[in-house]
Amino acid sequence: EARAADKSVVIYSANESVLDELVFTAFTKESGIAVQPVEGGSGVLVKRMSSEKERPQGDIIWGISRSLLQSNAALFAPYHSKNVDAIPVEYRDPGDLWIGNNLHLLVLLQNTKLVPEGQGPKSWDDLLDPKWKGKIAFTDPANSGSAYTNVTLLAQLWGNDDAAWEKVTKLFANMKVLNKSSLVFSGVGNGEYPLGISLEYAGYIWASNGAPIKTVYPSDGTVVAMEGVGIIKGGPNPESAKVFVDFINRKDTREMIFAKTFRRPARQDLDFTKLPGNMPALSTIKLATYDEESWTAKRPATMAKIQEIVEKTR
Amino acid sequence: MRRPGFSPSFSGAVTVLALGFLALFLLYPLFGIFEASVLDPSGAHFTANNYLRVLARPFYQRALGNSLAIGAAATVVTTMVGVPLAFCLARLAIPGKPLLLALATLPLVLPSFVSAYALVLLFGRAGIVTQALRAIGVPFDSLYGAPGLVAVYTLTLFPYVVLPTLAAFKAVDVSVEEAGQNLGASRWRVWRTVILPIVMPAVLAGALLVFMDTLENFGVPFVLAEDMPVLAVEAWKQFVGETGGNPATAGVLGVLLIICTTLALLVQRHYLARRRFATGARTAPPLLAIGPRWRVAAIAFSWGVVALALVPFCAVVVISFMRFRGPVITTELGLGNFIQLFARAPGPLANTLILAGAAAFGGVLLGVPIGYVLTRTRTRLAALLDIVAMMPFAVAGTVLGIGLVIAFNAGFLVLTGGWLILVIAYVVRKLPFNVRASSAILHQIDPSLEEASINLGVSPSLTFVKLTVPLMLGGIVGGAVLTFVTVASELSATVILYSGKWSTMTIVMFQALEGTGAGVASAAATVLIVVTILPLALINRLLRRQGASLL
Amino acid sequence: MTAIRIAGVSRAFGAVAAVDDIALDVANGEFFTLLGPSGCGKTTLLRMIAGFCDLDRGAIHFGDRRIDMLPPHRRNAGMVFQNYAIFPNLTVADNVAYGLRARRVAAKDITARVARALALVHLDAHGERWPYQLSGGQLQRVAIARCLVIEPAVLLLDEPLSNLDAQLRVEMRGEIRQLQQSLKITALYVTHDQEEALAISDRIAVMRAGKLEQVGAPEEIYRHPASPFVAEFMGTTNLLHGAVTGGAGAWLRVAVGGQDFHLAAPGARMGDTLSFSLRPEILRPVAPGAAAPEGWALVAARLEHVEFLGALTRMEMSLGEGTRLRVAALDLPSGWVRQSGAVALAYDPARITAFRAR
Amino acid sequence: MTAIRIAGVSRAFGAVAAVDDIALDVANGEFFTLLGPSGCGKTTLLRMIAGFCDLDRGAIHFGDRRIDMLPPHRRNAGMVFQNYAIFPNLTVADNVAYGLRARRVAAKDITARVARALALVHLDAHGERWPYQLSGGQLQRVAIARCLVIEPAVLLLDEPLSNLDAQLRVEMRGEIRQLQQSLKITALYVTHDQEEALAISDRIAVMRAGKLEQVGAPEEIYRHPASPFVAEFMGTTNLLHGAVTGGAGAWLRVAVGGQDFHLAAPGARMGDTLSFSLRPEILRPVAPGAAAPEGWALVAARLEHVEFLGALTRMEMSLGEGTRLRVAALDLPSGWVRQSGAVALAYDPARITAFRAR
Ligand SMILES: Nc1ncnc2c1ncn2[C@@H]1O[C@H](COP(=O)(O)OP(=O)(O)OP(=O)(O)O)[C@@H](O)[C@H]1O
Ligand SMILES: Nc1ncnc2c1ncn2[C@@H]1O[C@H](COP(=O)(O)OP(=O)(O)OP(=O)(O)O)[C@@H](O)[C@H]1O
Ligand SMILES: [Mg+2]
Ligand SMILES: [Mg+2]
Repeated sequence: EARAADKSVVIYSANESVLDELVFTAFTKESGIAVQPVEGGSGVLVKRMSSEKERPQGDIIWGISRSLLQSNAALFAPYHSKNVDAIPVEYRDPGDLWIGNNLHLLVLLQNTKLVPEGQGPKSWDDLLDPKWKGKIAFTDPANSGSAYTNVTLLAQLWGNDDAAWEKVTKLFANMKVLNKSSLVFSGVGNGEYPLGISLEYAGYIWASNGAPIKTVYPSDGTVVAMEGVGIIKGGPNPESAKVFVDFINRKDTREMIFAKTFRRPARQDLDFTKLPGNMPALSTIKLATYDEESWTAKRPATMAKIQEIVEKTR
Repeated sequence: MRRPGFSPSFSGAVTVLALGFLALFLLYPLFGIFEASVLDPSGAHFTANNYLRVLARPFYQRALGNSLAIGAAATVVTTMVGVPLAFCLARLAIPGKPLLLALATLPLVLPSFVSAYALVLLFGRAGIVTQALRAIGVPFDSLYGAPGLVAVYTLTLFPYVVLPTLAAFKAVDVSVEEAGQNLGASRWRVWRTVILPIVMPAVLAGALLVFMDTLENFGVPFVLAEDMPVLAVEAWKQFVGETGGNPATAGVLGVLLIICTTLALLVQRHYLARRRFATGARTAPPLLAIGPRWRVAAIAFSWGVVALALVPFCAVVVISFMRFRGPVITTELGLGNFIQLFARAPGPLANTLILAGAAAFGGVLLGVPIGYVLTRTRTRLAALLDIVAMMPFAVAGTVLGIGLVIAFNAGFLVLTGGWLILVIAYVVRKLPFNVRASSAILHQIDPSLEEASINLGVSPSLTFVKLTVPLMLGGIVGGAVLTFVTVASELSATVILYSGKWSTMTIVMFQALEGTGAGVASAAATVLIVVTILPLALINRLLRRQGASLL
Repeated sequence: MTAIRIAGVSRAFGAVAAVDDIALDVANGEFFTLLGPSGCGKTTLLRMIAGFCDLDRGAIHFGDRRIDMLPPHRRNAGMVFQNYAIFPNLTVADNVAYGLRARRVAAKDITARVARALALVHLDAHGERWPYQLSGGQLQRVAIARCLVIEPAVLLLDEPLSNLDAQLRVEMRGEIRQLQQSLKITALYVTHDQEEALAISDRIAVMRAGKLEQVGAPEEIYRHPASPFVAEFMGTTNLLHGAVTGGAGAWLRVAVGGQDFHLAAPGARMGDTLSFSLRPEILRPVAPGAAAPEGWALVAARLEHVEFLGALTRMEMSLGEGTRLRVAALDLPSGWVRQSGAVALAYDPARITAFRAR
Repeated sequence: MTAIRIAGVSRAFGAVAAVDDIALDVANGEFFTLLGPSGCGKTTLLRMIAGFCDLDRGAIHFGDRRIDMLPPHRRNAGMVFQNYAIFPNLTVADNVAYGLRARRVAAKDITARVARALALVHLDAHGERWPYQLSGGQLQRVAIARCLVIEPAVLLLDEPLSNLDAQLRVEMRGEIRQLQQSLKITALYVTHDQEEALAISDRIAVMRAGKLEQVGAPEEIYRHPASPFVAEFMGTTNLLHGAVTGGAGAWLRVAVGGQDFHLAAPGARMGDTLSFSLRPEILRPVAPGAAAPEGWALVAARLEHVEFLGALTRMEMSLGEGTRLRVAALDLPSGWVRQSGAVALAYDPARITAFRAR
């Protein structure tokens, strides 16, 4: 009976369904293990997982941010995956509780139909220009980990003092703060908003499918927002879960994922020049210094501060 | 005081059972969640500080103000559209009535996030309609903001008003109408002074549902409010925002929502308490004969409202037949979306129908007796039940879902992982439909009928089953239809409670739309529409055939 | 001019001809009563006049104006509904004020007129009550007040007093009659109380299964019923059947229950079978040995049963061969009637109405 | 054993004492009638017995069993509701079968009994009709059939015949009475028809404003009313007031309208003011010059008005000083009464009921 049960795996996935579909199909085909996906926003899924901690219902949680992985590490079972060594140490848990999969760079998206190629902002600083007032779509940090990262990145970039937060406030006054991240990239893609602050992969997907979107890496530097996978401690199908974690980090799997959905992998051994999209290698992009751990630690207070700014500028 | 036609044993049993059920599946799960709002950060002491703190914040004051203003406006407009529409459907010869009625409930089948998506495509800043309007010189900006929200609520929620009111219009005895005319009042005057007041319980029931839904709904303002603060959205973010909200604030906002809706309910109770509405109808009133010009106007109005409500719908259907490149819509036609959809959707489709059917059935089973007790008794306990039974509507589905998981994932009763917990969540959440719709119609049924039955030796509980339920049929079906349809489009509780096997169409749509699968989402919506419209049209037909002999 | 002219009016519900080719003229200011067994079409006829029931055929005029095409609220025909049709959403006073408000009567006049109407039906103190707080009879009185207060041109009253006690009924019918007279309203009145019908009507129509059976003044209908049906329906009667056994000219002898009755039946001949009506009150028990009044005839009967009805006492007598006779006496009959089984009954042959077998 | 014992029962609706401390014993198999003006609490009392109205105080027993705490459906007290309460969603036959089905009577017995009950109320052909297709009187008959068919232990009839024509009413009340007798059902009957009450009741209670005014056999109530209210309420009467001007022993002379009436009023003394009731039917016009019957007295009056009521004719006479007298005559009064203004009226002093001024 245990083996029959092991023939499936319950995956809590915060990824969008196209990616899920792609990976799950390939996984089942290869391993014979059926996937029972539970799909939802990462906040919802984490809430669900922690609500169920007395009697976990899921085996895997996949597609949630580093900070969520870290803050819920206690719910995970350690597993030293076969492919884990290909992944730089900064993208995985030292105790093997979780492993990073995708790296999202925070970028600017520009709808070139609404803002011609050359006239868009080049840097975070450019966004402060009053001419963009009401034209920049952003996600409410209360509902998006990457938005939180983004705001704190800017605070740090601009000096992490009162003047820096003053600038952040000015930026917020220029932005439309939307309730979820998909509204930003589909909004820019469909022409609702000329500019958006979003994730790298979205720009590539829309552009590669013919939308007038340009992905702009800010010249003053950006940061990597990582998301990853963890095995839920005490889940019903622990063996299948391990098989899935091995699968998801394999090089060929990552290539397949990249080709279809432009997720920049955490492992650094893919050759983007041989893959569609012409995505620049991570090493060619200017990264700003970002003290992720301390910002995660200061999160409640910082969130409150951000919230105040959002409220003040609405 | 005991009310006629009513044995305390039956009323007591229903009240206690219902309160027990709700205590177990509503209050107990919610307790843990709202507890945080009255505790200080250490969690050890009671405090009102959280409330003071939240209420002192201008942002939340504005959120509350916006929510109430939009809710009130939407309620008024929806009622003003819904009541005349119900009247047209009940009393005028409108061609294609069963179809129209089925179509009228369809806006509810479309999950609000899907219709919001479609509406943005049509009426957003870069929307097709927006641009067309601008091209011909109409200064239309976009659908975002309060007016847009009111419009969208009106066009999706009017069935809440239409269904109970329609049943109510059919339960008015024609003789009071005749008496009014006989005393020299014009038809319009009779309508205003007699008919409308008599169907008021139903109108108020519908209006209450609309008001509560607008307060609780976050799917639509999530998109269309843009960055205008709205209470439900803020509450949602505090509860399940990815960056982890503040449980105390979340609790306060949730309780605020409950307080607003409870106040609305109390106003309604107060209005109904002193009045009676039974006219002793023996048959549905006949269709009115009206002049051709009025008839054309009525037909245009009825079909016009429904057609307008179906605009996002048609958009979705059209979109589903467009070819998508990834998330990007093209102008070519194709069946690609459906092919992609059916690669995975048969399961969710069946699940949706099964779960919605089960929830509608369970909702009737639980809600109709509650509605009966609320209308026919005036005990304190019944008043409490009234408020508790209305609460699920004020609680976001996500919140209820989380509460249920915490409560029933382990311990004395383990329910998570199966279909039952979904059905329980749906039954609880949609309970107000069944309770309101049945209590509204009951106001118009003369209690002496029940007395006659009891007097003939049929126990009150059997009387309820054998006599009252058939008499209430119009209202009951209305409630069941609303439950079925809204469960089919339920997302927020489902997302917390479903397990892989029990994924629904709404989940499919949500996941697809969240990412880059708008095409698949539209296709899923189209399929859902098609499979829901059939049973709806069938029910309407059936009811109409019974119309001669039933209230 | 609000005479009512009903011409060839019919209405069928499926196979049931509820109103079947009725023609009737009611004069201006007349108090006209419809009588007939339950289900004969009285309500249907009133509803046609009020405008709530379509005509299959025929026309209705108020004066010179054809009204059957007019919308009901423009006919100015106030109706008291058989089921009252009180508005449950309005208080008693608002129910009564309803028609006045529809007529845009000034607010202060409304208050005064409503108060007067409520006083008329003895509900002065009940204006603020809700209908569900009233008894059956009180509800019926609200319906009456609501209709009378608008002083319509035509009054249609469908058993308006059925749930009132005798005293109140007499009083109310007096009030209605008086109002009707003083305002010269044409009234169509449906009642099941024959005494009431006889007491207040100018004319009466007896209906049967959708048709008019007889129309006439009260006394005429009572004393000269046109058919056995009318005779039986209008007050109690003895409807006897027998064969003509002899007699001369108009005066015949008819054998019933082994005895001979004398009566006038022009045109009947020996051997014909006749029906005839003999009212209980024209039969007088004659003291043993006393003679019948002059011109009266006698029959012998046995007392079977006495029923006390207040002012009236009814006796059931048997004639022989199973034929029963009802006899009415004012007050209690004398002791000798109650004791002795055998009684002689006197009657005036001129008061018997004979019918041809149909 | 289904005698009904009502002990100290009260019920108030707000300030209205609808039933006020009523105590009443109805014997097993008795046909008991409640009479009283509209709104006096008759329906409320029946509803208390049926179990649809809570008692504020008091207790009700059926036989030895206290039933006021029993749920209504277990009381086996069949009620005909004043507003019929016909189930609109069932056909006529199904309405009648309703109680039988609840009692799990076999299907074929149901058909037979329903058919019989419908025949009883003359609705044989109407079984398949829907309630909305019936006239008011037909609906009322369905209510009667529905109640009688279950043959309950106690019958509660709330004006069950108010919407039926006289003929049918007499027939129906006979049927009800007969069924009640043959099944030994205890019946509580509310009616507004005093004649009906007198005709079929074993005993009658007259109610007034929630209280019992008098309980007794029909003749007793009619002939010996306990109060002016009962005298006036039970049938028409002349309620006169005057001062005692003389007399001997129990027999007194009382002056009214300038004339003396002779009557018995034990305990009354010279100068007392008395009320007394003089029924219209005990006043007999005496032919000019003829003597009054032995032991009877005479008063002089003037004829003012004649009203034809069928079997009865009512005359209004004046005594002088504005006092009016109602006189009833069986059949039409003789010609001389109608012509002459002045009439001598004879009456039997023993038939006058005197009341102390209260
Ligand atoms: N729910 C109520 N609230 C207030 N008063 C009420 C209520 N029900 C009845 N009453 C009052 O109680 C009194 C008794 O009512 P009930 O119905 O018993 O009268 P009834 O004798 O049957 O009269 P009727 O002959 O007119 O039917 C009436 O004055 C009535 O107005
Ligand atoms: N909607 C209907 N469908 C079928 N038959 C009907 C309908 N309405 C009335 N009838 C029948 O028509 C006939 C006349 O009905 P109506 O109500 O006029 O009688 P009525 O003389 O007022 O009787 P009652 O004295 O009992 O009130 C009845 O036999 C009734 O059953
Ligand atoms: Mg009628
Ligand atoms: Mg009553």
